[in-house]
Amino acid sequence: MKSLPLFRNRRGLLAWLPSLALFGLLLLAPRAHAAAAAAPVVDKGDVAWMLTSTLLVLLMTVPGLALFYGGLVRAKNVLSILIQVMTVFSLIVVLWVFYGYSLAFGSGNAVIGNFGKLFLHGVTKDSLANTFTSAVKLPEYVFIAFQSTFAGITGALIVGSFAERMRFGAVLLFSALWFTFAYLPIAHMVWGPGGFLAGLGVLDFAGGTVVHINAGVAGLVGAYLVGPRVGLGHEPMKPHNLTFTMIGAALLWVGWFGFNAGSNLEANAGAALAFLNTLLATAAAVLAWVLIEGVHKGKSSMLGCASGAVAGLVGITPACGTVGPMGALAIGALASVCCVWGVSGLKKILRADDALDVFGVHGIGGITGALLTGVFTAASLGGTGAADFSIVHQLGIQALGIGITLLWSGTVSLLAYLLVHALFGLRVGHDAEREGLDITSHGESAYEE
Amino acid sequence: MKSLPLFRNRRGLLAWLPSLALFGLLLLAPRAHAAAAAAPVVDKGDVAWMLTSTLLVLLMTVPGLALFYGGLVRAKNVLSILIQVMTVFSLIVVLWVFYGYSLAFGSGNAVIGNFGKLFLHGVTKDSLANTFTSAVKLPEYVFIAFQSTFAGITGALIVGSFAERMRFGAVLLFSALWFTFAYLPIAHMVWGPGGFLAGLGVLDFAGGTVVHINAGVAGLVGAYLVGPRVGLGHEPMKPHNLTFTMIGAALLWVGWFGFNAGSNLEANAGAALAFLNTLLATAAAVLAWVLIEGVHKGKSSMLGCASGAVAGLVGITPACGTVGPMGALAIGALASVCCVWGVSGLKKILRADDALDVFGVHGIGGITGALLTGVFTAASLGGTGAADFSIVHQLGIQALGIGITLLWSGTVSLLAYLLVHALFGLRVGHDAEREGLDITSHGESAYEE
Amino acid sequence: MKSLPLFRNRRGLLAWLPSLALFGLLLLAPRAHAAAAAAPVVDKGDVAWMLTSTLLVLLMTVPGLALFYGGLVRAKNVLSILIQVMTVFSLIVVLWVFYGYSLAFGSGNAVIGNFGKLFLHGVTKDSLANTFTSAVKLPEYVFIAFQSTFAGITGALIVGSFAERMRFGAVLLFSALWFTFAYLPIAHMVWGPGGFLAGLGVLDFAGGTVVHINAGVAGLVGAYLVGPRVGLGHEPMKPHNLTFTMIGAALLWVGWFGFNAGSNLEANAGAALAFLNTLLATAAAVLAWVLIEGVHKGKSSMLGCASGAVAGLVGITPACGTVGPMGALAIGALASVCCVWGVSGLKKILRADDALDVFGVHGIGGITGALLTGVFTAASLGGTGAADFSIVHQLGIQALGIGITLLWSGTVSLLAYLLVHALFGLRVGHDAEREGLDITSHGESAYEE
Amino acid sequence: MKLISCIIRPHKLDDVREALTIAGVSGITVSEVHGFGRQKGHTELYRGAEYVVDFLPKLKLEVVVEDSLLETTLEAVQQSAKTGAIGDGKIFVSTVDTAIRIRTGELDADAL
Amino acid sequence: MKLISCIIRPHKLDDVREALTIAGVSGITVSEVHGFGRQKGHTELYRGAEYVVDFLPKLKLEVVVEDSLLETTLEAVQQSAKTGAIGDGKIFVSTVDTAIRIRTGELDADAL
Amino acid sequence: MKLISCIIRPHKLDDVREALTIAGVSGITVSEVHGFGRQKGHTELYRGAEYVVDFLPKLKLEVVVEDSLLETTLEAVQQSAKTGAIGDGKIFVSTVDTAIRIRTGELDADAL
Ligand SMILES: Nc1ncnc2c1ncn2[C@@H]1O[C@H](COP(=O)(O)OP(=O)(O)O)[C@@H](O)[C@H]1O
Ligand SMILES: Nc1ncnc2c1ncn2[C@@H]1O[C@H](COP(=O)(O)OP(=O)(O)O)[C@@H](O)[C@H]1O
Ligand SMILES: Nc1ncnc2c1ncn2[C@@H]1O[C@H](COP(=O)(O)OP(=O)(O)O)[C@@H](O)[C@H]1O
Repeated sequence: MKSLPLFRNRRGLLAWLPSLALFGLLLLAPRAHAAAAAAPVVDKGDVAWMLTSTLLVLLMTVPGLALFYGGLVRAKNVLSILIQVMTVFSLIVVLWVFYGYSLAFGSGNAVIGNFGKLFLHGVTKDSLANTFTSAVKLPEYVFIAFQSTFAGITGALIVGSFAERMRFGAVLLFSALWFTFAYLPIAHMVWGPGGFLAGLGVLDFAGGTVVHINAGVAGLVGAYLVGPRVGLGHEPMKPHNLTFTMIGAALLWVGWFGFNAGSNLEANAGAALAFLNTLLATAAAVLAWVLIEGVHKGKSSMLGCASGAVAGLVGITPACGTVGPMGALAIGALASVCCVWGVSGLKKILRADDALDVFGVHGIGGITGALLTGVFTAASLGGTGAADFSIVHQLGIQALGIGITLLWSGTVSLLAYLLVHALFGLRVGHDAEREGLDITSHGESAYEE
Repeated sequence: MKSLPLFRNRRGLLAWLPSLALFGLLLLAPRAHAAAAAAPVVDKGDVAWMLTSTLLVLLMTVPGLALFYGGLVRAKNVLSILIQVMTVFSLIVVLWVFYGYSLAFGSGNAVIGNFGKLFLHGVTKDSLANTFTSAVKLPEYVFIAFQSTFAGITGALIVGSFAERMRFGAVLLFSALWFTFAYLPIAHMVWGPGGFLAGLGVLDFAGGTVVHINAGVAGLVGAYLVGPRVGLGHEPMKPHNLTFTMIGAALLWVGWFGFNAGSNLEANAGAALAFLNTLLATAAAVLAWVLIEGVHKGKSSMLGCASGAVAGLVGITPACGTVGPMGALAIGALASVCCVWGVSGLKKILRADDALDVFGVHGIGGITGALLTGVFTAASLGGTGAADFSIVHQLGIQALGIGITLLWSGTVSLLAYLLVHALFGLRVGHDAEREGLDITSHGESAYEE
Repeated sequence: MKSLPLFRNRRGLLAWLPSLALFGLLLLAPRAHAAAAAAPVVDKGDVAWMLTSTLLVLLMTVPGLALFYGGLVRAKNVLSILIQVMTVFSLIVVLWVFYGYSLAFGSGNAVIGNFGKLFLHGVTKDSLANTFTSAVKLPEYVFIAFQSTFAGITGALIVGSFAERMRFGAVLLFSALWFTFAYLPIAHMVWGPGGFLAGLGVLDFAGGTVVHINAGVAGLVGAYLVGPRVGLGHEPMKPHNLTFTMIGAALLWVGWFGFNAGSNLEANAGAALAFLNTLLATAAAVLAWVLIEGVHKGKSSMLGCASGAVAGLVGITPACGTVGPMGALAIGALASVCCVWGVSGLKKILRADDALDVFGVHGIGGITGALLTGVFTAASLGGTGAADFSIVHQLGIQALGIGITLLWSGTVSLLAYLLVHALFGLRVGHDAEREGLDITSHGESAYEE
Repeated sequence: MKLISCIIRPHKLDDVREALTIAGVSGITVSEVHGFGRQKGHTELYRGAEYVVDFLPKLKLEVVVEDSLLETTLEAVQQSAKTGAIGDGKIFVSTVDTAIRIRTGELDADAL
Repeated sequence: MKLISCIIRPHKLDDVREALTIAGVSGITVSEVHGFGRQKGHTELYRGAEYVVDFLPKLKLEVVVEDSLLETTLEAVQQSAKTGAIGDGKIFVSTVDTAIRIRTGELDADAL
Repeated sequence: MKLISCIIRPHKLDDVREALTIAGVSGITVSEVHGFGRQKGHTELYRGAEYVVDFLPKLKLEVVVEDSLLETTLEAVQQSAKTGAIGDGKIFVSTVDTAIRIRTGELDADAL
């Protein structure tokens, strides 16, 4: 989503002064003026689309992401992934209505919001939230629900990095800490009223920075701190069910339309553009990954095809509202190229056991997308950028946004992991890991033998 | 859904008399008046949302419920569950347009509708159905389709109780009987024009009574009458694929937004409230179940997490339109607490082999939710209840509604099972049950060996 | 979809001349007239529904169709099916925006469109597409995205015929050829401006001809040319995971509402009728298949239940917008009857190894539906046909449409397969087929052993 | 030492394990197998295609015992695995030359 | 009595079963196994991670026959399981001391 | 010839295979089995229902070797499969009368 005008009232108030004065003068014909100036409209088409979009983001998380990840781990750990994804999502959604929404979207300073809407204080059925079209509003409950799922899925993305070895309680505690000190400020900076990064002009339509880079770096730090899985490199750790992974990838694709086109907040041509771009970038990314593997290794894999889809989706996320369809194809294909490197070349360099390639796909894909948004938004490349849009300038801004996110989220993650480690320990025991988290942490096994 | 104003015309007509008189007087300015009074509006946003909601309820049933149940049975019986869920749903949907819709929503007496719309007689593309806002209408086809899926999923819920042992033909015959003599009257009493329970003031926004308590008790009676599974207690009967169960639970969550927010019949702030409540109650219920298991047994299970989600969804169903977000969190958490007891403590007391805990989750969760609706609807607790809302009074009404449903559905179920037993027998043979219903009843097996 | 008025301007322009003249005369009161005549309206409810419909068609393809097919093959070939479905879909979507859209929906001649919108040239956020209601428009991006998924799923349907033995590269090349020379012309002839078959009066609301018959015959020709699977008749080739097949069938059902009711292009009573018809036909088809198997073979199978659902969906596709609910029930049931024969009796006659019965279900179901559309559209049978609608006459037209599609698609398929065979070969080697395509073509296996 | 291989019905596993434990057997190794014999299989039908399935799911239990325990063990299995219907399965006994416990290197009787 | 253990290719099961039936064998027990031998495996690649898979899917058939039937049975398996390519598998023969039919308690030859 | 049956921990497969290859063994057949012994199992809980799982996943390796290779092979397995904790498994040795390579019909030592 673009920086949200929801509480953007401070300077706005000044801008309204002339109108208000005029309003005084026109008190003789008040009704006509009020109608012309501001009468907020809630369109049921928007509500229908935003409710649908919200449930699509839930669909992305459970069962989508849960299956995408769950299929990739060994059979003895699949339930641990499923419960982590579902519980982290649930936890964050609850924290969201407790304090998250207020801190992310309340008007505070450039870095964080305020405590005005703790526990949704003051929000009622009649409360309205802004969209990007002035006078077009949404019931605030819709906006709260939509945004809660963004926070929820971001937390859930991280668990892929330290999969198959982290303690369940540690996952939950880390998630709460990271959500509070990394997600909320960065969301505020990018989307909140008066947010620092929004002020700089960072383009991030649907959350490439806030969601993907943010989660990617948190995962990477976790992979380092939690350490590699027992037996890595000696024992086979092949995915236990790639059909599940494919279902997951497909549901991510389907649900991502809510994520991306929903971020437009209205069911209009803007949503349609974001929608088409999301479709095309993913298709191009699938073809690109399949082609690269086919050329390089002689065989194209289904896992590559599924990974390509996710890479394309991540890549187009920040760009989907501002680039054109041909730009979307390019971004999708290039995101695949970069992520292929992210999960192979770069992975070998980093030497972290980022088990399910959260950084390789979401981190790298997110960075690629954020940068390319600064390129393909240019009108000359089919984008919707204004006449004075400068690619070089925008690239600088995008890079700054990426850098700040990497730094902020990386630092918070580091401290959060260390704290959790000090309090309870991050990892399960060696034998428990061998036997599998399903039985040792959750007391059950996924499949009848 | 709240009691539907669709055919609520009898007393309404009297109330309209003054208007009609006025109308006669105002014939000189007919256009202005007509516009103000009644011009029915169909909003495409409502249609979009209600079509989406309808397919979401289908998604809840197949693949949602089918997988939730299917994963919980042994591998030799999974196909029998899948075919039962899909066929019962199909059967009821067809009976719905034959006579169900007319009997449930036709204006008859306080207990049942009429035969006026048998085979959808008289319904055309131009027919309109009421919403809760006067003058806002839906194409009647939308309302018929939406309601048909409610009836369908309710029938499908029951099969979980007598899973793994009942004859396929018996399942179908029982479902038809139960639909006709239990579902239709109770739906009419709660939602139909002039319905008895609606008249009492029972609050049941989306079907806690009609769907969940109703199905739960039918299942429980079935579990008693059909008897326990062969080998129960001696042989392991662990779920054959908990990943499928998790997919099912997740799709139930996703689809339930159609069920709950769709019951608002319009895409407005009311739907948004129901939506947010459904999201929050489920998240809270997931956390509660996970926490209870963690504290009591030292380990939180994925099946607990998934069961918590369903418990929360069931619990919030009657309440989602009238309580506030914090009330929803409380209801979700409490539904989990009660259902944990329902599937363990109570189950041991009841000693029925309710194989997939239909009563333990849908019955108990439904009762919990119905009662708490009478609590958290109070404005003092964040709900939307009127100033004169009395918790004690409403609790009495809710309890009456629950009691009548338990009694009615229980009696009809008992008679229906006995009739089917007398005609064809309820159970498959001992050896067939041992070998598994997939091969013996359906001539196929789910998995390549 | 009915023939689309999108570019239907040539004769239309003449028809507008009088209006235009009148317009000149009325210049004195221009505003009133403009409002009455043409002001194009984009309704957000339509946009919401069409975006939802588009993602539903994606859901049908991945994971829907992929799982429906994937569960039916042996475990050693499941990934090959999944990657084929996903890659073919992606390829066609990309080709669609390159030249497909322009050739299908550009106004060219009666057989094919033009090159005016190559690479979506000239399409912007402000471009509008027509619906079936004059003056009601959609953002053109919505229409492009919606239609791209139709093309994509049609190509993906075909792979079921030559499953488990065709080379991956050959699948892709064939798909591109077939899309270009069979899908595009037939789509243009049925739905495009000035299309030949539309001109004849062929009724095909949502694509029975363009999608299902078209894909069915391409599959059948493929099954002949690629030859039977190694070991057919000697070795067991039972489905490796019928639960996946059921998930797939269920998601096809859910997604098909986007396909059928989305083809109405507006969220109004027309969509509601198509929706209800799709629900009912499928329910009837499920019951019919289950009943036929139960009576003929003594056992009703889950695969039959799932196949019935697909048969019903295919059957109702061309009819869903013009028949009544009781007609839909009849069409669903009859489609099941014909498809039971298609996958057993006819299959034995044809002696082609159409591995997943693409012709038996989509071909036969499509033909059945196309013919019955000519019957149940009659007002006397509850349909929406005009007073002068003649069943006999319409049946002739429908048969002509079917015949032309069979011939055209069959011929193009034949040539395309032969070309691919000459260039690269169609089949993998004997040993590779034995070992399974997953390992030999894609270098991976679906399940941890 | 003797190796006792028993082919039994899957649902009898718990009964047999219990009987064996009482008989004094210290370890069992179980494999899932499919058996073909007098017990008839069934026919499966997938749309048009019919498969005759002759192989039925069984479990194979392998127990190595000292010679002295042989009789009791055989008796225990026979009692606990029997239903009296065709397909109850077989017991095959053969001779084991050596047994080693990997953990300790103990041999033969000590290894069991 | 002899226990004949045959490691064969999975797709040969039906042929072998038929040949064994003709040879007069009354029962077979089959297990899914993975074999390592001369036949080379393959490499699987999951994103960046490569696994060398040396173990190939095979079936193990176990048949207990009277000594008199040994030759015919061995012949039947060899004929029916052979493709001539590396990986066709092995037959191992060993001695069984006792056979018992659980259902009836019949012994040895009567138990087969 | 001797048949060496080894029950080992699943994650030791690669180590054991390597050790066997070095020891000169030319083929191995592996089955997934479940073992019951001293090593304690665990309890699983599914909503209200509790299951005690005594059987733990193990692998059974079967290797047929010439008598001359027996000692080295046993040594190799013991070394590579050992962790020192309860549940490392067992090795059972028995005698094989005949071995046949299906592909060629070669016998005994030549067949291995
Ligand atoms: N000769 C044999 N060799 C190996 N296994 C056998 C033999 N005969 C029977 N079996 C195994 O014993 C099982 C039961 O045998 P079956 O003939 O069906 O019934 P019963 O044991 O009652 O005679 C078979 O499924 C098969 O696994
Ligand atoms: N010495 C052995 N001990 C046990 N099993 C063996 C032995 N040698 C081979 N096998 C089994 O036989 C199978 C086939 O052996 P392989 O060497 O691949 O081909 P071939 O049988 O044609 O010589 C192997 O996969 C393995 O299961
Ligand atoms: N008497 C026996 N017969 C057959 N298998 C046995 C026997 N004893 C043990 N096993 C197998 O060996 C495995 C390991 O045995 P266990 O007693 O748990 O530990 P350890 O091998 O360290 O003594 C068991 O799981 C079982 O599969």
